[in-house]
Amino acid sequence: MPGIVEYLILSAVLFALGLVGFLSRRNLIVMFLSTEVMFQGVVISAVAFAKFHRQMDGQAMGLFLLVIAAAEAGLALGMVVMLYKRRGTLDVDVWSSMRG
Amino acid sequence: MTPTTGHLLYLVFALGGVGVYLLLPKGRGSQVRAGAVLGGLALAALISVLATRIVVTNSTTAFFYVFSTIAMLGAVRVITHTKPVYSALYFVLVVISVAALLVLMQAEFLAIALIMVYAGAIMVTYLFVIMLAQQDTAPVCDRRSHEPFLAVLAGFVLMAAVAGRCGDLTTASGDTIAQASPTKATLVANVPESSDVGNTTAIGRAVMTRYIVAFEIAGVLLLVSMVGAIALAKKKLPTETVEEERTPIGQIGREVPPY
Amino acid sequence: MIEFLTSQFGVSAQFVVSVVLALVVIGAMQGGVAYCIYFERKISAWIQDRYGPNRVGPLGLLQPVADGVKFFFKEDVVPRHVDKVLFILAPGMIMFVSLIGFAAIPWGGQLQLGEKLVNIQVANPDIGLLYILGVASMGVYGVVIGGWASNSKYPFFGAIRATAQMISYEIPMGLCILVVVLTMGTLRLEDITQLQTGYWLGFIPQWNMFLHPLAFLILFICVLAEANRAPFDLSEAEQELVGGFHTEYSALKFGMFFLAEYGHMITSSALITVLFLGGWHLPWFSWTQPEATQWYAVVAKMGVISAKIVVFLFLMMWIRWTLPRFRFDQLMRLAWQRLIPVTLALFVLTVGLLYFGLHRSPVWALSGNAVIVVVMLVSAGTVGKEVTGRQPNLPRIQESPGAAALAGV
Amino acid sequence: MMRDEDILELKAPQLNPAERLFIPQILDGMKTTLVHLGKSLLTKPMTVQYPEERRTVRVDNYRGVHRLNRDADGRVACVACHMCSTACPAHCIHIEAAESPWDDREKYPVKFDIDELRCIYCGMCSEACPVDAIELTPDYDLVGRSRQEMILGKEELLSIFDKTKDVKPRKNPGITGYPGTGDKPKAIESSSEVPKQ
Repeated sequence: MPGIVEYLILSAVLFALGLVGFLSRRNLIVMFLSTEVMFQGVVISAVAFAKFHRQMDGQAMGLFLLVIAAAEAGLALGMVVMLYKRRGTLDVDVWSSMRG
Repeated sequence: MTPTTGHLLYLVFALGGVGVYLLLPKGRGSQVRAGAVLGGLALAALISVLATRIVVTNSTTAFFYVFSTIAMLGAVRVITHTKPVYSALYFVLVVISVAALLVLMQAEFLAIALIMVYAGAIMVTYLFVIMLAQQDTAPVCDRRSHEPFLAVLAGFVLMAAVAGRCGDLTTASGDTIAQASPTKATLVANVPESSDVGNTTAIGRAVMTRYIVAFEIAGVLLLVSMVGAIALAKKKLPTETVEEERTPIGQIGREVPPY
Repeated sequence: MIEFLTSQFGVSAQFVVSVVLALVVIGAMQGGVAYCIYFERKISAWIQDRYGPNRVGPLGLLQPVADGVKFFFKEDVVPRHVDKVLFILAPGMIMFVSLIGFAAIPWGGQLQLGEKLVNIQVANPDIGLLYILGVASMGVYGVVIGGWASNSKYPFFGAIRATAQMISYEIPMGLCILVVVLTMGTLRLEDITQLQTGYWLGFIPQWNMFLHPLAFLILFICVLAEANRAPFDLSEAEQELVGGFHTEYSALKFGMFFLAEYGHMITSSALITVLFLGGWHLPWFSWTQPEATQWYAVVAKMGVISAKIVVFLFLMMWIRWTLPRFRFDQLMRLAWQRLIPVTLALFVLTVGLLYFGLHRSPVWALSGNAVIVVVMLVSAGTVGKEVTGRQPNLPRIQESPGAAALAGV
Repeated sequence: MMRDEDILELKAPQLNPAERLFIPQILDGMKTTLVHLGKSLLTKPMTVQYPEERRTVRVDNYRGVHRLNRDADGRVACVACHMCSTACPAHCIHIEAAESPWDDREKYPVKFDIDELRCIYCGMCSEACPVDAIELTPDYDLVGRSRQEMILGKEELLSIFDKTKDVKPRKNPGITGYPGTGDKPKAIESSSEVPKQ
């Protein structure tokens, strides 16, 4: 039986991969996908804690994580569509000119 | 000092980091093959390191390895694929394997909720947007990454911190933290593992009693984000792109005399 | 034999029954799907005063075999411009999703095996209903990926339409199912079936259909939309989009899309049957009561649920050959401006009844439904735009300047 | 000149509340289709089961496959005058004429090909024929495995005559219907006797 350490390491790997993707990719949509990968890692660790502490708090947290992810995805995609309409590209570097 | 599991994990993560670095799109000169080999090695090493700890082997263990491998490979492809559509589909794969892992942890409700919300709704919306915004050739932002080395370094530092902590944990005799230090939460919302109360009922009770305020706030959050998204989508924005000069229709192609 | 397996290999009787049932159901479904196509053609022919397929075998009954052989041996064209991996993946995906939805359907109550009672169900998870919903929500991927990978105009339109349609109709569908879940208080489909086996006034079966007819109707509409059936088959619309998402497909891949549609129909019919028509329950027939656990009772129950599924399949085909297709804005307006408000009202009604403990009382539920229908009628008559008519966002028709401009040149 | 009062403005009729619900309309339509379904199950549909059943066609004016008539001696009745190929709007008749071996006519066709795929079955050829040698038969199931096969030659057209002469007797056999005694063909000389259609 895998213990909590295995689940935690898996969740950390997913989180780190999401982080790397978020930092390195330049496509807005892929960046948001990377944050979703990070969410998956967090869900795994929350549920793993719930299982090994034998209570439901972690699963409730997982549920709220889902809510946050859904809200974030809705807004983020709305913004991505808006940005794409303006500039015709999904490249984040195009938007770095906002720094002035 | 004898090498502990923690030290081994540092090595494994370093290897994996190099692999991911090589796999990240860097325009011309990406060493995809070398990256794939290194990443695969790191994965195999990670599994074998973890396997040394596992005492009881049963179907749960096997499923854990299968689905965690799929999840990690899928996540790597999400961040390294040059086509956003494939990234999104690989992410669906990650979601499904994570859901399977949740089932292994007896969190069936959350597993199905994950599939319904992520795979059923969020990713379909992502695909929708990706399709609307697709271009004929892969744009440069998909083919070149942004500071891949620093990004991988940041990821490695994170993993190293986790590995150090997990390395400590592995030296502890007990497998579960719960036995070592029961938290306050454990005492308050204690649900015995083998009860006749199903997972759905248990999570419902937790959400409706202990987390009722958070639950309501989550509902409000969803409502707000829905309103925000509609407001964003409704707004008509002037496009800044310059219309490219079009050849008048009559000048395209060859003049064809009437029949 | 089951005793042998359980004693020798340590597997539970439920496991053996599940495996056998999975094989039987998938096999039966393949055949059923093939004959669905036959009956679709027959029914369309009868409605149009024709004979339908009658050449292959007696009454054309071997037509599905001939079709299958044709699908196998036709040339499998993969156009050069497609995204190969996804193009090949899409039909498999849609087929897979349409097949695995079966696992949670209770086919025949419980069976007495020696000392134990086993469920005639591949799996009876705590979350059976959610499992089916989750699988159904994955169904859109095959369509979307197929349409996108074809890299061609019409399939792409089909895919875009399919996404918007599926996401929109999942909301009223989920709300209708929630109404049932609130009334029954469980997500296990077997329990939902067993809870519907009583009688009101001693003779009306306690099927949810008589408790929430509006939810039943709306769920049926949403199921039509989810299965891409006429009048909601906008993603394949032959007349506008050639074949929609499967325009570029041929031979076996096209056949898989075709079979998946019927598989989806069968699963959805089974779901509606379990939720609203009492599953395997037939009133006053002692073999189909939950207490009957003999093997012949199980067979009778399977027959009853199959008959109910067939009724729904016939209804779907009948509707397909009667009603014309919606326009896309009508489709969207129907979902967002009509079905979602109504189902939300139903949901609130059910929650209210649940609060007062009246959720199983047909008088209260039916009068609540009646109030909602009246409000819907009044609001449809006074406010809001009708579902039909000209699209409101189109520009006003103006006299074409074309002729004058040409004359000026 | 169009006046303003001539213009009728049509407005789409408004739906009443029941119609906006669509349910009565839908039920109405479904009743119609159900009635048709029941009718086809109880009675025999009108469909003609083609290879076993055949439509009854009017023999005298149905325009099917062509035939080339024979005269009373069994010779081809055609005199290779090219009238039919001239009249043919689809240019599907090809005739090669040669000097007749018989003394009752000057020419006869050594080759008489009709491209049945090109033909539009208008019947102009038989209208044009001065000796009523080419006619359209009531045969409508003409099939072939290749385009070449669908170009019927003289022998095929004559054999079609042999097959169909009982169903549809030859029109005006008197025109070229002499016994082969070497008599001058009267009918050709007095072509005004040929009934005009």
